[in-house]
Amino acid sequence: MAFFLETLFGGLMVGMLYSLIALGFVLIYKASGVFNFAQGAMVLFAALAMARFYEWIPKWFGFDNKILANVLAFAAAVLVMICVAWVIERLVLRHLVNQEHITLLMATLGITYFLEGFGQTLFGSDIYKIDVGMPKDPIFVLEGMFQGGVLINKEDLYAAGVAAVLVALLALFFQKTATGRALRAVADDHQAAQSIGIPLGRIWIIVWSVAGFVALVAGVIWGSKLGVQFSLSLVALKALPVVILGGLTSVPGAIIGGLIIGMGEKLSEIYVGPMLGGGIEIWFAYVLALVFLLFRPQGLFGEKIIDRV
Amino acid sequence: MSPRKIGEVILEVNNISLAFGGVKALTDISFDVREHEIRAIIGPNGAGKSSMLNCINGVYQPQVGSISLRGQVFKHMNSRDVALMGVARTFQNLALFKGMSVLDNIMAGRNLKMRANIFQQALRLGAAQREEAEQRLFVERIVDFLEIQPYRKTAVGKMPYGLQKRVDLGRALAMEPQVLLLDEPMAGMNVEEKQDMSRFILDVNDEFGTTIVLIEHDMGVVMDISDRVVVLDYGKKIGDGTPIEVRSNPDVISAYLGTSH
Amino acid sequence: MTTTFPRLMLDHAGKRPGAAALREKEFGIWQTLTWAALAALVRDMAGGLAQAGLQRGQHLVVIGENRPRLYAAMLAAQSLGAVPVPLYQDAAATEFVFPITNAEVAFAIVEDQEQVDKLLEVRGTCAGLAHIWFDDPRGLRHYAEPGLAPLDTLLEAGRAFNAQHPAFFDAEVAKTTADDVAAMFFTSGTTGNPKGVVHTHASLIDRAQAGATFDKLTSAEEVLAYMPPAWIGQNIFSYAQWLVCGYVVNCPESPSTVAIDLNEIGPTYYFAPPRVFEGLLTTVMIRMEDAGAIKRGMFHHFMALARRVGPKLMDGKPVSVIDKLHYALGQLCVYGPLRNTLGFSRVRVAYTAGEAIGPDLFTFYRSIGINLKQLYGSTETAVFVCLQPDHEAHADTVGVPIAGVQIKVIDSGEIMVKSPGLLREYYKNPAATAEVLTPEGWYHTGDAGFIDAGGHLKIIDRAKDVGRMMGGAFDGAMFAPKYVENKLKFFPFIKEAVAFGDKREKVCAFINIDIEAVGNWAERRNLPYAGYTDLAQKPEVYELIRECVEKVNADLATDAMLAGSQVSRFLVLHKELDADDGELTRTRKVRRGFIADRYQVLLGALYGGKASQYIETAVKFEDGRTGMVAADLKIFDAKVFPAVKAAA
Amino acid sequence: MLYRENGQFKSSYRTDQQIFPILQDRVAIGLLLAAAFVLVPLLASNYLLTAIFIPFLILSLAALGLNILVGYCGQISLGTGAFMAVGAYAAYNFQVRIDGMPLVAALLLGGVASTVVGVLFGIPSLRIKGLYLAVATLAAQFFVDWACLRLKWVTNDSSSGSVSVAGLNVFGLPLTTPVQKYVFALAFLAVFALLAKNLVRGAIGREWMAIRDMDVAAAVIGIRPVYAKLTAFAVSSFIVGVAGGLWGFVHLGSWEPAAFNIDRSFQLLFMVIIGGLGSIMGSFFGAAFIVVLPIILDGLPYWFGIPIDTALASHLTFMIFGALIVFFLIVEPHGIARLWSTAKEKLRLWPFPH
Repeated sequence: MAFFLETLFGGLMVGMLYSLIALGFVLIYKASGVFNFAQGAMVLFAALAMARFYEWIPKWFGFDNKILANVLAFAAAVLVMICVAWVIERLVLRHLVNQEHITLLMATLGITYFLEGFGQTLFGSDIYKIDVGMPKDPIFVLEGMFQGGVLINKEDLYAAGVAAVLVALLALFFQKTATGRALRAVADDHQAAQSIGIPLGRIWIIVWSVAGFVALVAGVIWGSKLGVQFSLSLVALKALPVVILGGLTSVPGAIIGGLIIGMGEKLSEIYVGPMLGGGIEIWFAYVLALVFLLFRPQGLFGEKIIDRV
Repeated sequence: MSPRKIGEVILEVNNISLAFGGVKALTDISFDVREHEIRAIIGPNGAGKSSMLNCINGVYQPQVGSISLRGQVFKHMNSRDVALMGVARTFQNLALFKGMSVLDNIMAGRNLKMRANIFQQALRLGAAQREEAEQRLFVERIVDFLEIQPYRKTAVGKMPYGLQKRVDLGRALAMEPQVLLLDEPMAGMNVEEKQDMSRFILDVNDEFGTTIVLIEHDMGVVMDISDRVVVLDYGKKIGDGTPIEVRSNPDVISAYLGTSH
Repeated sequence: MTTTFPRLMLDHAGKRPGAAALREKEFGIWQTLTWAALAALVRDMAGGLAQAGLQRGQHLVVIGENRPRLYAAMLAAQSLGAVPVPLYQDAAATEFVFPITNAEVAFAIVEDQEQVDKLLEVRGTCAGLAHIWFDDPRGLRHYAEPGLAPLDTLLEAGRAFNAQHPAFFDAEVAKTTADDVAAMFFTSGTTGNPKGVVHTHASLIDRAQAGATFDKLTSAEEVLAYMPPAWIGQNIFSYAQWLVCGYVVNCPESPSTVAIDLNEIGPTYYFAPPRVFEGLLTTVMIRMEDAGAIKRGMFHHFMALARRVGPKLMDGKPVSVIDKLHYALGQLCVYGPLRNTLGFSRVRVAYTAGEAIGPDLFTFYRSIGINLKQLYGSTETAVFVCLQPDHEAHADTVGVPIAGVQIKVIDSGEIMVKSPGLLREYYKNPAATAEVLTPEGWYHTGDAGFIDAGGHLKIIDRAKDVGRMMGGAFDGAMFAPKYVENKLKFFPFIKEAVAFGDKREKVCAFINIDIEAVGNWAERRNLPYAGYTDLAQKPEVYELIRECVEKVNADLATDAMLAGSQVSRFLVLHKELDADDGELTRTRKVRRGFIADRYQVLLGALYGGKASQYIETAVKFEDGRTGMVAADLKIFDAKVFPAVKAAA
Repeated sequence: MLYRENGQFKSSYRTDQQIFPILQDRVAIGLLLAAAFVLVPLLASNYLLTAIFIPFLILSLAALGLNILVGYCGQISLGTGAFMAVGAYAAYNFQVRIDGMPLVAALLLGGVASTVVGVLFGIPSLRIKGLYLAVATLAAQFFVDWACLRLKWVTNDSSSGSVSVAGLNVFGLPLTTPVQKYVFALAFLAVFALLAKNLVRGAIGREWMAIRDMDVAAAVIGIRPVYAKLTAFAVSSFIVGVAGGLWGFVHLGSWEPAAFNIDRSFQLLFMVIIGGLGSIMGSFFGAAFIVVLPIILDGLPYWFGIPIDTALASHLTFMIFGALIVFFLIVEPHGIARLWSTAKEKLRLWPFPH
C-alpha cells in the first residue's frame, strides 16, 4: 500500500511537470491555432540558456553569489525566450496567418530543429547542471498510517509546488487581465479579434513569450533533477499525450491530463510493465490517450468540432 | 415547348429540428419535393437553408424528425447512402477539390461507378484502363454540356468564380442524380453568369428530368424558374407554395422587407 | 476534269478506306472519321434526303460551324445532283431570307439550336422551307415544329431507304457529271442583294487541282477548318482541295478553343485572311510585353535579326555564315518556340488572301520561318488565279498566274481573267452575269492593277473605286482609296479606315482605332479611359494616329502615281464599324458608299474645315437590341508632302 | 523552349491519360532511366553508391510511401520510422525463421506486415482529425520502438535488438557489391513509383485527394472516408515497410531499432514537405535534397579549408534543415516539385511568360 502511494505521488509529481509543458502547448494553440511542436525544443533552449548564463555571468561580472547568479541567469534566460518569441512571430507566424493546422505544425517542426541546432551551437552540447538550491533529501510522510511511512522526494514536492503556483498564476492571467481576455478573443476568432483592433502580432509575441517562460520553468525544474542535455527536448514528446487527453484548447484539461498521464505512466510501469518486459511508460501514455480519443475525439475538455459547409 | 410532367413525391422532410449546442438552426421543418419539379427553398441569410440541405445529405444529424427519400424513411441520413440513392448536391461557398483539375473534380463524382479494385488500378490493367476511359467519356459530355472545354485540364483553383460554380454543378451531375440539391448556385455571380447558370439548371431539369431543390436568398431568380417555393426564416417555415402564392404571403413579405434584400 | 466531288470521295474510300478523312475534337479527343465511314455516312444522308424528296438541281442550305456531318451533308446533296448552298452561320436571321427565297430552298441542314431558331424566325417569309434537320439536339428536345427533325432520324430513314434501293446511291453519283452545278456561294456584295455564284464540279475541282499541283500538296497534309464554310476560301481549302488531295481536315472543338486546337493539330497547310495573322501578331506582342527584361531583350534582338536575315533565307538568297549561325541560335531561342506556341511548327505552306496584307505583318511571319504566301482570286474565280511561288513572296504583289489562267489588263486599268475556274453564272441574274462575263469568256475582276517586271500581279484598288482628285494641289491625280486605307490599316493601332477624295480637292479619312492595341498602348502610358468612344477621342490617341497618317503620306508621296491620295484631314470614329450595322460586309470589307451616306455630317465637317463635330448614331448590339452612341468628334489635320517626281 | 507539341494531338483517352502525354517528356524519362540503370553503375564509385545513391533510392521509396498518406490523402503521420521498422524486422523474421525464403518475398511480406500495423494505427483517423491524429501516429512510433527493443522474439532473441543479415542473393544472383545493391534498390523504386503513380492518377487517388481537399464534399458524392483513409494508410505503410526492409537489408546490413527512431520519421516528413506534398516526383527531389545536403554541409568547410568540428557541423545541419522547412512552408508550400513544374510550364510557353 505504502509503495502504491509512493508511486502514485511520484506519478503526480511528474504529472505536474507534464501539465506545465502541456500548458505551453495549450497557451499557444489557443492564441495562434498553432500546435507548437517546438515546445520541447524551447524547454531545452531555455534550460541551456539558464545553465550557461549561470556559469558565465559570475565570470563576466566577477562575483561569486549563487543566489544572485541564479536570479540574473534566470532573468537573462527570460529575455532570451522573449527574443525567441519575437523572432518566431516575425519570421514565421506572420507569414503563415490562416494556414491549415497541419502546415503550422510542420512549421513548428522546422522551428524545433532550428532551436535544437541553434541552442547547442550557442550554448554547447555537453551535459550542464542547474542548481537553484532545491533540497535533495527525501522526507517521510504518513508514518503514522504505515510503518516506514511513504517516501517523498522533497525536490519533487517543491517542483510540484512551483508548477502549481505557475498554473494558478496563468489561470488568473487568462481570466483577469486585459491581455488575457484579448488572448481568449483571439483564440475564438482571429479575424473578429483583428477587426475589433486587437493587434494579433503583439498578442502572439506575448503568448509565445509566456510559453517560453513556462518552458524555462519546466526546463529549470527538470534540469535540476536530471541535468540539462539534449534529451530534455524529448520531455515534450511525453507531454503530447497530455494535451491530447486534456483537449488542445483547455487549460484545466492540460493540468488534469498531466496528472492522469503522470500517474498512469508510473503505475503501469510498476504494475503492468514487468509483464511486458518493462520500459512501457514511453508508449503507455500515448496508447492511453489514443484509446481515450476514440471515445472523445476532441479530448476531455476540448470543444466539439462542427463542419461548416 | 411541351410542359414537363410533375410526378409523385420523391423526397419528404418531416418535422425536422436541428440545434448546435443551444443554438436552434431548424425548428420543425416539413415540406415535400415532387419528381421532376424545381423546388426552391428561399429565405434571408442565416435562415437555416444550408442546414436543411446538410440534414438531407447526412452532413448534420437532426435531433428530431425524419426524412423519407423515394419511399424509405430515415431518422438519420448517411451521406453515402444518400448518394447511392441518387441525391447529388452543390455547395454555397464552393467545396471543390482545389488541388485537382476540372476533369478530376468531375471524375471524382463518378467514384460510385468505378468498379476496378485497387490492384487492377495499381497495375492499370485492362479493366481499370477501360473504366477510366469510359468514365472520362461521360465526364466529357458534362464538360461539353457546361461549356467549359477550354478549362478541362486547369486546376479549379485557377478558374474564375463563375466557372468554378459550373464545375461544382458538373461534379454533382456526374452522379447522374435523380434529385439535385443546389445551394445558392448563383451566389456572387454577375447578371450574365446568373443567366447562364439558370439556363444550365433549366436544361438539366429538362434534358435529364432531374428533380431540383434550389436554395437562393435573392427571390428574383428563383421565382422565374421554380415550380414551388418553401420560405424559411430563422429556422422556421413561414411559407410554402407556388411563386405567386408565396409572393403574396404577408409573413414572407415582412421577412424580406425586414431584412434588406 | 471529268470527275465530281462524290466520285473523288468514293475513290478515297475505295483506295484508302482506313485513312482519316475528317477529325473533330469532341469530348476532349480528336474523333476520327475514316474515308470509308464518311462514304457510309454520305450514303445514308443522301438516301434520307432523296426519300425526303430532294431532287436533282434543287438546293440544300447548310448552316453551321465546320462540322463533319455538315461536310457530309454537302457531299450527300452533290451525290444526288442537288446543290449545297452554305450560308454564314454568324449572319442575322433576316440575311437568310434572300438566299432561301431566291434559290427556292426547301431543305436545310443546320448545326444547332441557334441556327434552328433563326430559320424558324424567318420561316414565315420563306414558305418553301419544308425540312430542317439539326446536327446537335441540345435544347431542341421540346421543339414541335413541322418538318423539324434531328439529323439522326434523317440517317435512319436513309439507311432504310438504301436497304430497299441498294443501287440507288451509286446510280445517282454516276448520273452527276463534271459540268453539273456543284455548289452555290452567296457573295454579300458591297451594295444591293447578295448574288449566288454558281460553280460546277469542273470549275472548283480544276482550280483545287491547279493549286494543289502548284504547292505539291499530298494526302499527308493536315488542315484546320475554322473559317465560315460559307466562304469560298474555306470551302476550297477544306472541301474542294480536301477531296482532290485526300488530306485530313480537322474541325475545332468550339470557337473558344480554336487556338488550343490549332496548337494540338499543328496544320501543315494553313490559310487565313490577314486580320487573323494580324490578331495573332498583336497577341504575341502584347504577351511579350509582360515578359522579363532579359527575355524581352532577347526576343527583340532576335526579331531584329529575323527581319534582316529571315526573308533572305526564305527566298533562298545568299546569307553570310555568321548570320546563318546567329539565325540558327534564334531558331533555338525564339523562332522555333514561337512557331510552336502559335501552332505553326509543322506549317509547310500558309496562305493569306481576301485583302492586302501589311508588309511588316507579312515579313514577320516569313522571317520566323513560316512559308506565308499571298494568292489572288475571288468567289467568282474559285479562288486560285495568282499564287506566289516559294522563294518569291513579296508583300506588295500577289504572285504569278498559275496553270490554266490567262490575265490581261484593259485600258481602264481593270484586270481581266480567263480560267477554267470561272463561275458559270450568277443565279437567276443574267444581267449581273453579263456585266462580269464577256462573250469571249473573260471575267471582269473589278480590280485595278498591273503585271510588274517580275511577272507578278500588283493590285492597286477596286477599279470602280479608283477616282480622280478635282481642284486642289493634286488636281486630276489618281485617287486609290483602298490602297490608302490598307496602308493605314497596316499600322497595328488602326483597325479600319475609310478614305474619301474622289472628285474632291483633298483626301479625308475616317479612322477606327484597334481597341486592343491602342488600349494596351494607353495602359502602358497609364492613360485612363472608359470604353472605345472615350479612348477614341483622347488627344493623345489623335496624335498617335496623326503620326501613322503622316508616315503613310510620306510613303505615298514617293509614288508619283499615288501621291495625290495623301490624307490631309482625318477623324477617329466614335464607334467601331460593324457588319451588323451594315457598315462592313460579312467578310469585313468597308462599304464606302453606305458609310458616306450614314455619316454625311462628318464628311461635311471634314471638308468644311470644322475642328470638331457632334454626332449620334444608332447601333445594333449582338443580341439584337439597339442603342445610341453619341460623341463630339475632334478633327485633325495631317502634313501632306510634295510628290517626289523622281520615284515615278 | 525545347517543347514542340504541334501535331501531338490525342485521338483516344488512353493516349490522353498516359503518364507523360508529351513526347519530349517520354524521351527525357527514357534517357533518365537509361542513365540510372546503365551509366551510374558504370561510372559511380563505390563510395558514391553506398553514401549517396543507395540511401537516396531507398529513402525516396519511403518518402513516396509517406507522400501518399500525407501529400495525397492529407493524413499527417509522425510514425513513418515505425512502419519502416516493422517492414525491416518482419522481413528479417521471415528471412531467418523460414529457410529458403527468397529475399524479394521476404521484403514484400515485410511490407504486408507493415500494412497490417499501418491500418491498425490508421483506424483512429476515422474518428480523429488533423493534429490529434498526428499525435496519435506518434503512438505507433514509440510502441514499435519499444517492441523492437523489448520483445525478444522480434529480434530473434538478439540482445540490444540489433540484428544483421548476410549472404543475400536474389534468385541465385549474389547481392553483395554496391553496384548490385544499387541496381536492386533502383529496380524496386522504379516499379513502385510506377504503381504508385497509377494509383494516384486513378479512381482511388482521386478519392484520397478528395478527402484531403474537402472531406465533407467527398462524403456527399459518396466517397467513404473510412475506405479512402484506410487504403491510404495501407498503401502508404506497405511501401514504407518495403523501404524499411531495403534500408535494413540492402543499405545497413545490420541494424538496431535506433535506425528507425522518431528522427527518421521527421526526416522523411521533411523530405515530403521540401520535395513537394502530393507529388510523386517531389518524393525524389526531397530525398535527394536531404540525402545530399548534409554531405555537402560536412564537406564544405574542408573544401574551403575552414575546419569546424563535427558536432558544430551537425548542429548547423539541424539549423539549416529547420530554416529550410519553414522557408518552404512559407515561400513554396508545394516544394521543389512545384518549382519544377512551373519551370516546365515556362519552357512550354517560351518565349511567352504565361
